[in-house]
Amino acid sequence: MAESPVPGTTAEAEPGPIPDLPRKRRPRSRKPKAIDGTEPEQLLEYLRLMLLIRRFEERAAQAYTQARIGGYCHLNLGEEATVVGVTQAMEPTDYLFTNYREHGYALGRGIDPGRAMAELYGRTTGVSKGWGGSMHMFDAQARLMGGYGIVGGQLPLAVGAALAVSYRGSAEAVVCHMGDGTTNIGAFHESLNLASLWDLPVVFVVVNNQLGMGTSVEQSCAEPELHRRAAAYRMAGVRVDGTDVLAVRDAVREALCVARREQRPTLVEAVSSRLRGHSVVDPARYRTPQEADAAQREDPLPRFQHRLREAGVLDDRTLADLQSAVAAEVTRAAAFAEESPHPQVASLFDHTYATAVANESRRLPADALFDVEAPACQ
Amino acid sequence: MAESPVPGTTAEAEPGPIPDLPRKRRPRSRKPKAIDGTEPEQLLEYLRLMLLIRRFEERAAQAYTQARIGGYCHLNLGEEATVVGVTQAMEPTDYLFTNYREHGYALGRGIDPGRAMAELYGRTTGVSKGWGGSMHMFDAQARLMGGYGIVGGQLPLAVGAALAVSYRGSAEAVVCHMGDGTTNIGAFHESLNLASLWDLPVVFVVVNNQLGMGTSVEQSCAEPELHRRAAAYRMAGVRVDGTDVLAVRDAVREALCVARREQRPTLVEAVSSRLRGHSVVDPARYRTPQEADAAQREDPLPRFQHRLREAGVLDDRTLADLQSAVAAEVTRAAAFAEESPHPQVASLFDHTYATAVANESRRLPADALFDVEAPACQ
Amino acid sequence: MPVMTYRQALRETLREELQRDPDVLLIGEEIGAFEGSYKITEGLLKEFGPRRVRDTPIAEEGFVGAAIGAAMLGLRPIVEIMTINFSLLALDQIVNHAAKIYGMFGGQTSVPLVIRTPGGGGQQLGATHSQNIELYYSFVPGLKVLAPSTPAEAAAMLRAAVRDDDPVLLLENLGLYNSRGQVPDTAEVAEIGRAAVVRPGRDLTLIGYSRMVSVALQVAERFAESGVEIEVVDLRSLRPLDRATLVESVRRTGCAVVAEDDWLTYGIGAEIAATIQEGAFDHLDAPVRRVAMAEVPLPYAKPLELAALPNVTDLATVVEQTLRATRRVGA
Amino acid sequence: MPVMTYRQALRETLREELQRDPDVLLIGEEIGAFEGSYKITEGLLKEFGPRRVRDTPIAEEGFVGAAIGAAMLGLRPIVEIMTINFSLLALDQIVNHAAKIYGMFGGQTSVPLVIRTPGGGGQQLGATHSQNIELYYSFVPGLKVLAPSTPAEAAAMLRAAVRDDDPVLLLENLGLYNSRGQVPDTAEVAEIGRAAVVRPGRDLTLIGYSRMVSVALQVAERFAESGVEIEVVDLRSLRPLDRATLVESVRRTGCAVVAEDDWLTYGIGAEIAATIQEGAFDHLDAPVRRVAMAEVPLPYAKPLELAALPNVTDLATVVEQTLRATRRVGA
Ligand SMILES: Cc1ncc(C[n+]2csc(CCOP(=O)(O)OP(=O)(O)O)c2C)c(N)n1
Ligand SMILES: Cc1ncc(C[n+]2csc(CCOP(=O)(O)OP(=O)(O)O)c2C)c(N)n1
Ligand SMILES: [Mg+2]
Ligand SMILES: [Mg+2]
Repeated sequence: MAESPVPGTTAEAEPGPIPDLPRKRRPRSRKPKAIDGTEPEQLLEYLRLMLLIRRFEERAAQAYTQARIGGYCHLNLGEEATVVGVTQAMEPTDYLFTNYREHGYALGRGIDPGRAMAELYGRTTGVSKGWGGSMHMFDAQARLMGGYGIVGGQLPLAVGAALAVSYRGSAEAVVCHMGDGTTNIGAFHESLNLASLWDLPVVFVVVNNQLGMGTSVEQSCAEPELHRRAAAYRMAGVRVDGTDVLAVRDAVREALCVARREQRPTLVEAVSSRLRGHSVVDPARYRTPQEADAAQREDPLPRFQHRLREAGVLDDRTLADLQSAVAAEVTRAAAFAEESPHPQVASLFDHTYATAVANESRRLPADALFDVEAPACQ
Repeated sequence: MAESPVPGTTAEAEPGPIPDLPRKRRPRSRKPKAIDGTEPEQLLEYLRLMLLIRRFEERAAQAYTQARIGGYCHLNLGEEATVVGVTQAMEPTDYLFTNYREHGYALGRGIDPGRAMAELYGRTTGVSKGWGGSMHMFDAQARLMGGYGIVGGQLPLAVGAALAVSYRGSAEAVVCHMGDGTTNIGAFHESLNLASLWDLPVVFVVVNNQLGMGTSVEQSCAEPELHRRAAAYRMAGVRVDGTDVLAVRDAVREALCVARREQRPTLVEAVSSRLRGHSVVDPARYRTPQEADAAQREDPLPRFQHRLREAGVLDDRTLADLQSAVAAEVTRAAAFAEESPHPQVASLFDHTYATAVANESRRLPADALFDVEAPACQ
Repeated sequence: MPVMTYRQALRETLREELQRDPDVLLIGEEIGAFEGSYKITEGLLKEFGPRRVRDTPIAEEGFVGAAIGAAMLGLRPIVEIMTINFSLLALDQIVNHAAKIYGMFGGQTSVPLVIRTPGGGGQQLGATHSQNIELYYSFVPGLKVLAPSTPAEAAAMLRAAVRDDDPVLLLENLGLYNSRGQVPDTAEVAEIGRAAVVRPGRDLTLIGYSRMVSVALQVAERFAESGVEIEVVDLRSLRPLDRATLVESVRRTGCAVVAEDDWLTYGIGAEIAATIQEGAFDHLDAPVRRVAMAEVPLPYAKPLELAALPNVTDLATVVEQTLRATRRVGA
Repeated sequence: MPVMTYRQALRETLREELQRDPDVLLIGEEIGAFEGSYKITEGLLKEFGPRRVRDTPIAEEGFVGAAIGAAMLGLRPIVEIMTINFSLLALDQIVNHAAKIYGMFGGQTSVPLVIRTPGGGGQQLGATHSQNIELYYSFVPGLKVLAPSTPAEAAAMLRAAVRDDDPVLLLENLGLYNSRGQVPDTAEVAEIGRAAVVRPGRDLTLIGYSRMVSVALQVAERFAESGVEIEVVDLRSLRPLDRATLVESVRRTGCAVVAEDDWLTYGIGAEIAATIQEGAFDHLDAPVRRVAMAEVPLPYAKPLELAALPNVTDLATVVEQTLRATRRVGA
């Protein structure tokens, strides 16, 4: 994996054709074709996952508006191709560290949408038992090593996971997802330096959605072609079109190969657009209508559908089936979340420490340090 | 100012001839020549400063061993050419931020050696009134904006000073000195990004002495050609021979020009060798005798003397005069330090706050919160 | 005396300070185009332009440090750190640099810097985004820490902070931004280092700061109905700490309860209790009790969060128990 | 029972733990070729090689975070942070990550990590290199904080820390590295969360941790000459804090003094005093006093440094005053 051959040639500089959803049904005669060697079933599975994420996120937004979800809620809308490309490039034994914008990654790792939604609802059946919420999904089995809310916080952790893999000499690899704005924080620098210096099997995936919250990548990164930052660590860096699920998958797959085979890290930058505000509550007024329109034109879903139709892999019927299937799945997920129990207050002190020791504090706000009525501390 | 034209061509890769101090007196007939347009007086002044720093540091080491100086004590031995090149490229109105290895920079900025030595001795006549010690010299008039002991801590500060200059539109510039190991810490990344993004008049000078404490630059920097790290911020980066005072001066002068004229930052890497341990107490056992010898061969003082002799600028007599002058100056400095008063305990609370406010704590360790004998708090 | 929110009071004061002093500038993440994560800086970029209202990359250490450096050259930056949780990334710059530069260099340069940042839990933001770590700043000589509890205090303290030549941390609170109150239009400048008795009483001293002052006032109100007169002290300045006002109050009332939003062990209240037992030892009729957050990484789920955070009922319970311990209300 | 220094006790224990458990590895700046800034890891690189003893770049946040991530996958890293002052740069990783990961994810993954770091002043290292900020860790639920005061404790606590599944901060002290003491060769494992009465007495309880325990013992010795029996309690575990042992002691002695090396206001001693006044209220004959560092950025100059740091005389003075306040020694 080398630097992208023609630096500056970027996905957003060369926007693809604006795919109108074809109104007319295509002749059904065409035989479905593989695209770039990916079989139709696989392609449809990618589409299904992208639709599932889309639908899940829309439902999450709705539930948030209805105050069924608290805290902050950041969605992957517009990033579905990247999410699916990244997660489908990984082996089940690989580890994934993400940030707070991770619902899609959980689904992409095969986590049941019900458990993901239940986490948003703060229920005991949630992936993090209701302790994490939207920003902090974790699933040991799926090797989803956590969504993290501190920008950049997951990078050193991912480096450490890769260090553990390297220490043990096992064949796993680590993927670490972050946003474009995250490349400006110190942890990015320290982590990439360590990963390269120590020859660790980790792939850094930067989702360049061109915005922090409201600050553009040009306003925050002195080098806005983020893949180039890898050079400061003699690390390979590549840029791909983040709205192209196959391109993302291929780049990440290749990087994972390099990680496993050569024990070398790679920085993969996937360029896409955020369809809505930074989080559900953000009306994104800082965007001009033109910018908002441009983002809509980058929507990966119609693009991919168009491509699948062109290849004869998708027709209206199949799409409708997929859509109703994911709709049902999300409805089921929401119902599951809704019906799941809230954690008991008695469990408040269950997860402060893994190893119990003497004198741990288990005091509620009105509790005295010692028994009030009969002061005796033994 | 662009990237160094042939990356990889470095001072240490092409060691110059090992300059033996010539034993025979050269024919006195040769007329002193300017070198690269620098007049003889100026050249001799550079030599004088380098000799002064050498002598000062040797004296500091001695005083430290005699427990006249406490804390840590880091010397500029081997870095004299860089120190003089950097400081002599600056205008008096420019600001200089350094790290804990800054005695030479203080002298280079024209601070009286007595006041510098008195700081090491912790006396009230010291540049920082005895409050800073070896690592924390500051002089408002000389615009020496501080030695800082936290690795990387000075970088954001220097960026801020440059921001203030830019905010006011004045013609000053800022120089920020650091070591090679410092390029691995988060503050380096955040600071260079800010400086480039905000078009600030600041020059980052990395003194690459090829070691942190005992860790080599290759063991700590995934990209050990440190000037290349500037590219991650679309910033110009250059590498110069840090044992060549004129090369350093020219590179920094040029970078300061760019800072003033174009309001653009530059990273200047000056490669040299540390002649002794990391600090006075460090016997540097991690170095092989070969490595230690190699460092001695990089000593900038004999090199520069040789060059000046070649140009007819320096003869034995002049050198002897210079040496005895700086020796006298350092002796005077030590005597001044020795005779200067220690701070009074009564001054302990003088510098906690610049603006006095109610209820500041001025309590010595055994003081009660309230008057013990007659408890009354009003 | 206009009535406005805490948010508005901060915003208006920022605007006034920007107008008043050309050396004042605002620095922070998303304070410009985005108008602030909590909209404190709404409209200010438009009014003052990017020179005075400077958006930064996500680089807490870098931009806080840059503000310190700019302050060393005489600017008076007001930095916003989006929430106090993220300030940990800038802690080295604040503790090892801003707080040290004046003393370490023998008083040669001051750092006239203001850091505004909100604490607060209760918004289901989870363990890393709900902390109250003002302790980290209050502990450090060289810093000043102010914690306004009302819109009027927010304005007056921000003004004081900007005019002070030392680094001042202004602790705001997510839970107070929408709270309303009268703000005098006389541009009051708060006195740093002074606590205030915000409600007089003779039966018990209830001490809080920031959001907990309003909780304390509610509790006092409740007890007043049954004739118990609780004195409420607002600490206002966490550093310097006004011990005299505290102790003077407890010497009169004979007992005290501390209300704080941070964790109990080693929290702010520990110093308050320690101070009172030393300064009012002979006057205390009952131990000083503290009401604080349960010592857990704050869970996301609402019922757990509610259980962990101190509320009016908790405070009332402890006040009741304390009064009973003094035998001033029947057991 | 070999006699060895605190430094040797740490080094030997590191060696044993590396031998015992292949998942243990050391990570830190200059711990390999340089053998540690304070030579704790001398010889270990040679013995165990760079896989087990890993030198890092200067990147506290990065390598501490990496150790956390490695611990999540089951390694048991022991990280050295050169001095506690530099830990501020890693604080976000420690407080927002190491301390939160177990709870925030509902108990799915633990972080079996040890962070070793020395505090301590008194070496003329100046304001930024002489701080005692164990408070920053002791305050945080999810962390455990141990402060050994002797070579034997250093060994036993390090062992306990390595075997514990939670992130443990082991607070060492520059001033103790050369101190000597007997270390049992039975590989004791300390109990986390327990204080200890290290010298029994009936007249006053003197409480300290780390370096101040030895200062306290000297003071106790001195008073013993005049027949005053001082009980010395070593806190040992700053989190969890063993309140019962403290309070039980003070209920017997009736008065207490706290000795700490950090700043007074909001320092560790505040919680100790607050705890005692709550738990031994009816037994206290005098207020709990604290002896602590003067609240200044610590100056370099020796006379100023000496004046700012608490010493035996300071502690003896306050003990004397406290005894007098209880009327147990004549006024
Ligand atoms: C250290 C830190 N600073 C600030 C924030 C507030 N914050 C949350 S998300 C965000 C923007 C992140 O932008 P980017 O990395 O591009 O990721 P995106 O949200 O676009 O996926 C900010 C500033 C934070 N969570 N952590
Ligand atoms: C944040 C921080 N970490 C560690 C240290 C300890 N330390 C002091 S100097 C030094 C090495 C610095 O190396 P370099 O940047 O190359 O500068 P040099 O000393 O070679 O001039 C280290 C690790 C420190 N002072 N600050
Ligand atoms: Mg983004
Ligand atoms: Mg170096």
